[in-house]
Amino acid sequence: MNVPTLFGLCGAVLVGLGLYGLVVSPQPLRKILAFNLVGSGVFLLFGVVARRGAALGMGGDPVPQALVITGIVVAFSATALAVALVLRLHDMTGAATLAPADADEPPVA
Amino acid sequence: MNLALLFDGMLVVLILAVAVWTVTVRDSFAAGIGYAVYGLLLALAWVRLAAVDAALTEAAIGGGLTSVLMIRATVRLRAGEAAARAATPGPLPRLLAALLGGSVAAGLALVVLALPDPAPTLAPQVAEHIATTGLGNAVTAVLLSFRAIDTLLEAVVLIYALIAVWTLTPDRFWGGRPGPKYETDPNGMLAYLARLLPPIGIVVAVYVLWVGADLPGGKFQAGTLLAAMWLLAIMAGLTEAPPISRRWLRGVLVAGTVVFLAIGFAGVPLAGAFLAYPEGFAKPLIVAIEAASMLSIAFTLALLVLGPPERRDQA
Amino acid sequence: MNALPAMLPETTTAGGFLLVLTLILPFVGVLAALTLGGRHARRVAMLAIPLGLVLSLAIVVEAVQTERTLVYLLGGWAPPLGIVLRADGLSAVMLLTTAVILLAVALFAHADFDTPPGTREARRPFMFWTLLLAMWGSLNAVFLAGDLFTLYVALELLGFAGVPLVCLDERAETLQAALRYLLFALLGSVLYMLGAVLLYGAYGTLDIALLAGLVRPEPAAFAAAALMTVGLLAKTALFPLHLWLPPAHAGAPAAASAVLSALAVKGSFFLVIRLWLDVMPGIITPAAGQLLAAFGAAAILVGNVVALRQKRLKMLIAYSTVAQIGYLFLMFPLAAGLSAMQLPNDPAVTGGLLQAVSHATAKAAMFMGAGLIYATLGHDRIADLAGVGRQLPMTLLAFALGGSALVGLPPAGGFLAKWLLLSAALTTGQWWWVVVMVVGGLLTSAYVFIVVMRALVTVDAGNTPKMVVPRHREAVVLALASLSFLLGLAALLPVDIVQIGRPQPFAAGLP
Amino acid sequence: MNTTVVLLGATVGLPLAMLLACLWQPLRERMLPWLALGAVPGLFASWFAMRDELIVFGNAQVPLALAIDRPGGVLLGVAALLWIAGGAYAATYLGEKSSRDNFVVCWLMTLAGCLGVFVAADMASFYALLALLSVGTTGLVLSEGTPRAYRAGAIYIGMALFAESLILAGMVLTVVSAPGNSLLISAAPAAIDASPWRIEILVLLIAGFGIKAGLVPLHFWIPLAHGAAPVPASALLSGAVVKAAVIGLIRFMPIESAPWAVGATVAMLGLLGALYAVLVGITQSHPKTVLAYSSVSQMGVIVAIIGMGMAAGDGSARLIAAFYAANHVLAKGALFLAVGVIGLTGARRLPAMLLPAAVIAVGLGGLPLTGGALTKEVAKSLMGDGPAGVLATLSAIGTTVLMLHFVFCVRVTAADDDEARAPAGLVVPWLVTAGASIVIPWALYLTAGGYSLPDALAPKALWSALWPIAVGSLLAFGLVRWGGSLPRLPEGDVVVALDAATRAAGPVSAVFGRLDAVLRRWPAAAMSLLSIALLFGVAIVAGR
Amino acid sequence: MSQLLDLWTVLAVGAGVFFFFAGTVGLLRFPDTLTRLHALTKADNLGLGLVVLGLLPRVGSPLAGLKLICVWLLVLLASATASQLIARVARRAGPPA
Repeated sequence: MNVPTLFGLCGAVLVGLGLYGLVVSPQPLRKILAFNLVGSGVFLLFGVVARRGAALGMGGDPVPQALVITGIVVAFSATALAVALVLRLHDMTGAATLAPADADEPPVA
Repeated sequence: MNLALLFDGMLVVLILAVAVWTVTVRDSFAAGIGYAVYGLLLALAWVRLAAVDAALTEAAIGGGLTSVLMIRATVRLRAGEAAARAATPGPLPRLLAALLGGSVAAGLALVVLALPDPAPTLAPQVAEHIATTGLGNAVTAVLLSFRAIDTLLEAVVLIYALIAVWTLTPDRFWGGRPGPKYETDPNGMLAYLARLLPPIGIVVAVYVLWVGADLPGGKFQAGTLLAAMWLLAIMAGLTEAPPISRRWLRGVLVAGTVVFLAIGFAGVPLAGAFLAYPEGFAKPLIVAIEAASMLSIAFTLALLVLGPPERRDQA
Repeated sequence: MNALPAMLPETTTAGGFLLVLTLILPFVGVLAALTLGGRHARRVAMLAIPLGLVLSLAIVVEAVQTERTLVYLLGGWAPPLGIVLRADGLSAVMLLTTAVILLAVALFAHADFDTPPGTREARRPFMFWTLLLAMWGSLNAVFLAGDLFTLYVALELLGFAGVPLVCLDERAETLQAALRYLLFALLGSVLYMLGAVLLYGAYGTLDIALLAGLVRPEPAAFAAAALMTVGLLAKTALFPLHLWLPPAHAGAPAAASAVLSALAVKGSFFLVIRLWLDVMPGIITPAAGQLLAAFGAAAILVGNVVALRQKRLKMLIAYSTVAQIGYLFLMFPLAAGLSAMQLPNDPAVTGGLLQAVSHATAKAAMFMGAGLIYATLGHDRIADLAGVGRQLPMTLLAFALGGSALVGLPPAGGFLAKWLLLSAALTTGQWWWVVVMVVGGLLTSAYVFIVVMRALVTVDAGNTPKMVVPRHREAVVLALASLSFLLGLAALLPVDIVQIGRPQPFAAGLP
Repeated sequence: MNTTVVLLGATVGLPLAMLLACLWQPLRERMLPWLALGAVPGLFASWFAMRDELIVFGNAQVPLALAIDRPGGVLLGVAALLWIAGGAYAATYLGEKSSRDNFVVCWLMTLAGCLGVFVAADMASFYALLALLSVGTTGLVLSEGTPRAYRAGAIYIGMALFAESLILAGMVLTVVSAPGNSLLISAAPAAIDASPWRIEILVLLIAGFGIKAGLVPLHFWIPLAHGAAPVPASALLSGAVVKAAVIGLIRFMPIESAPWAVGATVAMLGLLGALYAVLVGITQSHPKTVLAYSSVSQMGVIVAIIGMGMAAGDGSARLIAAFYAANHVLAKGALFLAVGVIGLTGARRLPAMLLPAAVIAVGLGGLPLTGGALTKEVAKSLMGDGPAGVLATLSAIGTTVLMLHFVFCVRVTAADDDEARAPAGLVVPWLVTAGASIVIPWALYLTAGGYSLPDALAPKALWSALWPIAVGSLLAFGLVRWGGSLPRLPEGDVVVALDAATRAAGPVSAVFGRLDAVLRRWPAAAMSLLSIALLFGVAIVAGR
Repeated sequence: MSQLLDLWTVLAVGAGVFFFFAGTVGLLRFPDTLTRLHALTKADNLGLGLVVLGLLPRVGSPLAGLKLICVWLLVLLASATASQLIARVARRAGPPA
């Protein structure tokens, strides 16, 4: 049980936790938060993979670390868009829920 | 060595505890705060995994800007909180969801344990070719030379996100200024901080950018710092967010990507391939790209946090 | 350390630079549109899209001539360190389809999204043209990138371009539809990335060609295959993961829903093809193939039946998309079956891709037609479509041609696809997919028949159309529909474009 | 050689060209009088085109080819003649009806499909023309625009597409098992024999063509469609269009080497169907529906002839079936046109119009010296004296009863104003068709069949044709007196079951609707995503 | 000399940790926001200062030492401002619910 494996398990648990949050929490904001948890769990796995691939004096394999940085910025952009959407929906309807008003009368063009 | 393992173990337990609290707490505002703490703890974990670049990014973007977004949003949505919470699914679906999440986590854990022991790595290949980029920091070399297209697409992602956020503008406010109008007591505490901190922030940001070539750092981290400083000044009411229809603002937003593309295409005649750097000129070109990108990223991130325009442009 | 196979390192082929231009052109378009702003956005789009069509045609010609996959090493670095742009037969066909459909949508939407004379820049038109270029850029990236993580970023680009298109009209239900689409797509892409990290952890590279050689049956590969597949299914809205598609595609403006339904869905479907046929042929078991196609069959059944229940035309077409997406996934067990029998799997692959292209062109035409009907009548209730036959004859003909292409009547592309898939199903003895295809065809013909009949009802000339639609817009819709109707003649082509660069399964020493 | 290329090409090409011309509005309005012209190249092709000459249009991958063999030539000739007469008839019948444009477009589609099917030599173009035929026919059935027409059209397109799916599956199986995956129809019978899925292909093709031919119990769409279509259209539907299934069976079925059981079942199905159709036909009152049931009955006999051929392994069944079908094309076409003509003639001229109609009608039952008698005579050699022969004579008697019942029904529909005269534009094409239905079977009998005049006129042959007519007429008069007591069956008899099924489909589709609504709620969708991920994991791990 | 520095580090860091512990106890035990703010800012900042001073000798170059002190000063600045703002919000919102 070395350091990378420990953080690997931590990443796996974070992913499971985030997925639980994504499925269960009704408010969209909490879902966005849960999505960020899952994202950070996956990036932690990238970090673990990088750490396991450490060689030639580098702290870890630089390629997954580069992917993590790109991933974090993508996740942030997604969060920003999602939050903007939730706020706009809240301003428009006074409530930000995902359940459609009534499932049978969906929107029209 | 098991002392370090003990510390890591405590850190992991702390991270998981904060994460569980963030998911299960009833009040969304508390969850936002919880996520900020979680982000900073995660930055510690990245340091323990010897990925300081990632730690910087996680602390700046994950812990910092994302938490700002979440806290601002949860405050604005506090009114509908109780109603929304009523729609929480009953115990059975929650149990089922926990079961599903748990089994995915267990599967992942098994796979992580079963990863091949001599872990395959590209570190030797990077070490072998890093000389051509003239950079000391391997991660920046990967980001800007070996996998340059990822970083180019990364900058484009930010612009797409900004376009998408601006699409949500109400028609009457198009061309207006993003975010609400912040008025605070001009000689209050926040204004004082907003006058004192930005200069330091800018110096640190430029330092982080410059050092990124050889030591952990880089344009994303520097850009985030600049964005934070600008947001602080805006929230303290010292300056105002620019109207989105200004031509100069659009120019700054696309500057980083344009420079990146220009240098990339310049590589075709000079270095034989798109996104290749001519012999010996790699480092100055990369630093030029990083500088231009830092500005664009700073403006884009700040505007993403401020959201779509919410008021007309009383110039 | 498992030595990376000493495959001969790929080198940039002759037409390689075309790939770079095709990838970068839309992004430059987006940047130009954003900076110039206002009225120029449409001009940039109208300039870039034809140019892109020329580029994709050049790629197809180059691929057909050299009969080899076009490759471009970015930055001069070969994988696993660098990233490669690849365009084999599959990508070339999809690039061309994307360019053709976008040209048609641009011509169709030219009048709809026009900056009003008074204002310097209006939100709706400016954003539509920028997002159209953005969608195009992301699709080109999906079809060209050779690295799984670059494909992840391309998928995110696709999501960021698609979501605002859904809520371009800023009504409460479209905003909600966009939010559901974004959140579910994010859930999908995070699972995809999870699979990617496991692959990197086990094999040290994310390049598709290298992975194909390295992947062995072990836990990391199993988990990666399952997670990435399901992540992509969420983004492709295969039944039962289709919660976001109907409101999103029906709520968006006509031109936008045409692009979303025809192209956005195909991006992630294309990645499933890459994953199942290029990266993981050894890992994917026949049981997994049957499971995937079973979801496809469920999609066909439920999607079509619920489409028959819809009262609005755009909702009907959206549910028809849900059903047709199911149809696309029937090719996987057939391809696996053929490979298992040591036969070349090109009937299934060519049939599947042809079904995708035929659906893309037909669905784009139908959505644009629905848009014209909505503009003319002021509503799109199927029950009172009377008079459309007289006021919009070309649109109704386009709708009928598109519908018959979906049903699979000759000489439509759908027919050729059905013929190839049927022959694959029957040679591999999987007869139950034949039953699914037949039932799917009948159900599809049911709602196409209902809509065309309702529209053909002649009504007294009393009702004046809300807006007279100019002829050239109908002509564009009819041109696209007849293209999908005549796609079956592609069988006459000397070379089977889709098979260019596809590894022959038994040649690659399939375990 | 090039005359054949030109003629066969024009047979399909001219109607398609006229169809494309209809895209342009002014041309579409003036197309009606030219409808008859569409079938002329088909007629010349049947006379002058070289038999069994393969003309390939496509390339190596997809050899789109046209060819004409002896049965195809016979059917093409009579069908083209009926199309010309029908075209002329339709020109005056439609006049300035509002739905003229739709009618013209659908007429040309059906014309191109119908004649094309007779000359198609490869499966791809055969299936394409069959589909074009179905779509065009649906348009013709719907052209009246009444709710009855909608129901008939909906049922027609549903059954047609279902039949074509079966035929497509059968064809794909044949191509897959053919050497070198050749698409040529001429290679089909051999490929079917050699194929490992021989029985499946036979079942699929017979079921598919059976539905198109109106084999009982899947015949219910014929009375609905032919009843609802306008007169010229139903003349062509009942006459020429239904024969597409006949040419399909003739060309695809390996008659020489088919297993006995398959042939026998087909024959029994055909003959029993023929009897059933007659029994239901006499309960109908609408003249066009009666004729439609007669078509079902006659098609049953034709399919039975092919069935008996397969049972006996006798290749001549192809030509006999084609000859029988050719006679039916002209006779049935003439009778349908007669319905239109009689509907417009007053009491004074009624006998003059009714007489030829009655002669042709009874001729169908086998009246000596008419085409019907000749066909029955030729068919007797195949039917033999066993149960098939008995059933064949019974169906002849039944047909006579049905035809006389038709004459009585159509007499009722005559115009009230005594002086009314049907316009020449209707009467002339009708009379031409009537004349042809007498002359052409004789011509074919003497030339194609190779029989001599005395065989036909031999007293024994005359008597064996006469007594079923006599018995039939006696029964018909009995029917007129006690007909009232017969139960009134709804049109399309078996279709009542279909209506019940559609009513039951309502709640089932509601269940699907609710399932879709439940699955589209967020928790359900997210959980199904995760469970599908686990399912795939298990499938990939366990399925090794 | 190195023992003296080691002793200094252990003492200073130990004191720092004690003040952190005191701050945390204050956070948990104190009744309302204002008093909690009081505990947090005072105790934790002092604790951090002591830890920084304790670590100064162990740091390699004087530049790194300077960075440590900068970190402390920035935390001081940030926590001072933050606590004032939270205090104003707490006072304006009235007694905690």
